[in-house]
Amino acid sequence: MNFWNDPINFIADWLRGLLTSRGMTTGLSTVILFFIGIVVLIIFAMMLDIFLVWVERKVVARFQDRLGPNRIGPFGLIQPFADIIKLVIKEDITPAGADKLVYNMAPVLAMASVILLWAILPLASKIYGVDLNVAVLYLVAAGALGTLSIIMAGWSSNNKYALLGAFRMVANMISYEVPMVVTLLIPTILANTMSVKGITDAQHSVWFVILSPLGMMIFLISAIAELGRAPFDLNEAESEIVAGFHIEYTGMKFGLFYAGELLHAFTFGGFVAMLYFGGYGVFGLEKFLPFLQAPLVSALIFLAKAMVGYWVIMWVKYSMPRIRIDHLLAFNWKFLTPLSLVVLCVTAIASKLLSGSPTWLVAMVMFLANVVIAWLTIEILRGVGRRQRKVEEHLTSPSSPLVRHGSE
Amino acid sequence: MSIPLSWYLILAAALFCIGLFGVLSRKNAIAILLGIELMLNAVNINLVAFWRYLDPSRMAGQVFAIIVFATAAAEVAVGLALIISVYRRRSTILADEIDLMKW
Amino acid sequence: MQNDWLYIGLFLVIGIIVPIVPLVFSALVAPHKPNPIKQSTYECGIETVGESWIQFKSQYYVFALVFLVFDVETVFLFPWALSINQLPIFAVLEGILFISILVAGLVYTWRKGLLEWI
Amino acid sequence: MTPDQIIFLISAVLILVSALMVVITHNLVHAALWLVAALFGVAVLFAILNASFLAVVQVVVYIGAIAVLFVFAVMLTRKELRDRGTQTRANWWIPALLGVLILAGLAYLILGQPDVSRTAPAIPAGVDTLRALGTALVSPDGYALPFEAASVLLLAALVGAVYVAVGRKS
Repeated sequence: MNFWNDPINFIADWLRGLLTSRGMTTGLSTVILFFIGIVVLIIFAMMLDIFLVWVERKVVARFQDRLGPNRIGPFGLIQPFADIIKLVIKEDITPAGADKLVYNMAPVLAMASVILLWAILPLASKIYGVDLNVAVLYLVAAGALGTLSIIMAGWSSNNKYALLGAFRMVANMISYEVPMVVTLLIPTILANTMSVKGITDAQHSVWFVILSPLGMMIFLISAIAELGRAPFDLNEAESEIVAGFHIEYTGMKFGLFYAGELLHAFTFGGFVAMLYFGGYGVFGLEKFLPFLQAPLVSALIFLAKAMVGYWVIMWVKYSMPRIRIDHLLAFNWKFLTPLSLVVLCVTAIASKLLSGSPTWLVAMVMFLANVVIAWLTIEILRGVGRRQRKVEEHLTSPSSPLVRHGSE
Repeated sequence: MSIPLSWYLILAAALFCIGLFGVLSRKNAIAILLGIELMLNAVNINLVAFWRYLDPSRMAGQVFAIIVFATAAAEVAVGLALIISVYRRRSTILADEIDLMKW
Repeated sequence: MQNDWLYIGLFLVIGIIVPIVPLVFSALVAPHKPNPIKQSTYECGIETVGESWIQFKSQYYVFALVFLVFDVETVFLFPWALSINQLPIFAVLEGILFISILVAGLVYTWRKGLLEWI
Repeated sequence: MTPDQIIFLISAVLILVSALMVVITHNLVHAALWLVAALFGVAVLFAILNASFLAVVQVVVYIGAIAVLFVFAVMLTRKELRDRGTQTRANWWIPALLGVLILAGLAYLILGQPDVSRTAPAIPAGVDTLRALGTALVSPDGYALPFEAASVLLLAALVGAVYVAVGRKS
């Protein structure tokens, strides 16, 4: 074992030797190693978060035909640090009627629920926090803590806008959690495991996006909704409720919500990459090019894929208008949820019937099944749309009783 | 795993009794439901502890716990719906004032 | 197994402490001069009318209800999804029966017109 | 004291204190939040007991869904939300006494059982409890019927709750 092939265990063994040679028990040294590993991982995530602030501002600027931050440091790279200093030295205002304890706990919980996701994110085959055997559900559980933090923030602020924003956000998040959980079931069925590392390794020969493109799309859409980013951002619709659930938060507490949202988006980019785009793998190329298997290189590959996912999320955010709450809920319950359940059933049957067949056959059948489902869905939608248009034409045509009444 | 089984059983019993106290002493119907949730969780602790301490290779305890989850969800859904419906009609959710069936 | 959860537990504790650090730091260096205007509820400069904890439409409750049932049921599908490979095709159909019962609830709510946001 | 005993005691204290706060706090939203803390403690217990699936489901179902439903219900019945006065009955000491008596009785019964201070056996090697749970839930000689019955129960709950909450709609 050397540093290049397995950096984490290399350092861990060295540290463990150092600790046990000082007369420490194995249990205690394990806890201390865990502690060091966790602190390093979280600090890495926070550093990445600071970098993401810069990326987000630069990308939105380009989308809006501006330059973005470019004064402080090269390409404005030092700008986020200036932002942080500003946020830290701002006065922290707590509204008079607020429920102090709950009010202060909410931003901490919001950030913690995002950080918790990094415990299971496999950066490389040998760089990961923990390979939990229920990791896929753990992702949903961390999201539940996020929902809770939003309710707490909205309720404790003692502000109508905050409460309205929180209610909308929670209705949004819990609705889209259903298709998200269903599309998490699809990789679970395909890989026959719930551990994220197992799911990544199962995509060695073929990525799950080929086996279930519809599942990938539904997961991406519901992830964006879960994040509360545009076009699902009516929790902080500026023109209606100013800033939504975090309207009363100032200074660093607002900063935690903001940084949490960015890191959340990036982490979900990482999960899309991991569940459907092969995680740290590269098309099975690592069989021929062994250096791609080195943990540090595959970690870079994973971060690059996550960044692409994050970029898609940003792309959607900055090019789509906000949708209305009735459309948002109808889209989820009348379209996304039934579709995801159909895809789930088809995937389950197909993977059972085809178990043992060669990979290319499985991939082809699954892909074709998805194409057929997509085609049928579009046909049904077209039929519904045509019927609706007919009704509207009938209502607005000159012979319609409604219109005649209106003109008299 | 050096925790004696009795610890779990005592903890579950204490949780159950706290839940019972909540159910019997609260006036607000929603608070009564909160107490029932505590009691259901006490049952779940027992079920899972027995699964782990008696025969971990048979899954009966965990399956029971899952059924309890489903029951708890159903109970909360219907219970809160009833409370909201009563609140609409009589604009109270105090259990003492919902006494139409008493006479 | 146990070590995994120890790791998650430690991660939770540290993950909660890390966001508290900048808050504490901010409390030390930031000014603190409260006054009643500053602490009043922000409503774009308009005086607050009535209390903030207003009553909500029951529509939110209906969606939370449908979500609760779906959440519980989809979570139960995870053990099923894991054991598909070991089980006969009958078990897969059983899972699909489970899903169709779930869908029946959705169809009922839909037909009652409760999924419309009015 | 071994480390897992210490973790057990910490989570037990968390559960009991939060449960007490659930039943005595006046503010209902606070009561719901304390319930979340208590249920989180129960999830920790499940993790200690090697029931990782149940630990995660506890968080997803209780904190992610049931607690949200409770908070929504509290907001919908707003009048009581302002009611910061006493939320307990005048004769609250009778249930309290009853609770203490039942606890004493149960503790007496539990501690009187033989072999109650046994420790957990090791999980047999090669048994994947997660897969075993899945197989038990859907195999016909396992718990297939209760599994489907749970789904019917939830369907009935959904239909009934929606009907009751919204009422007849023209």
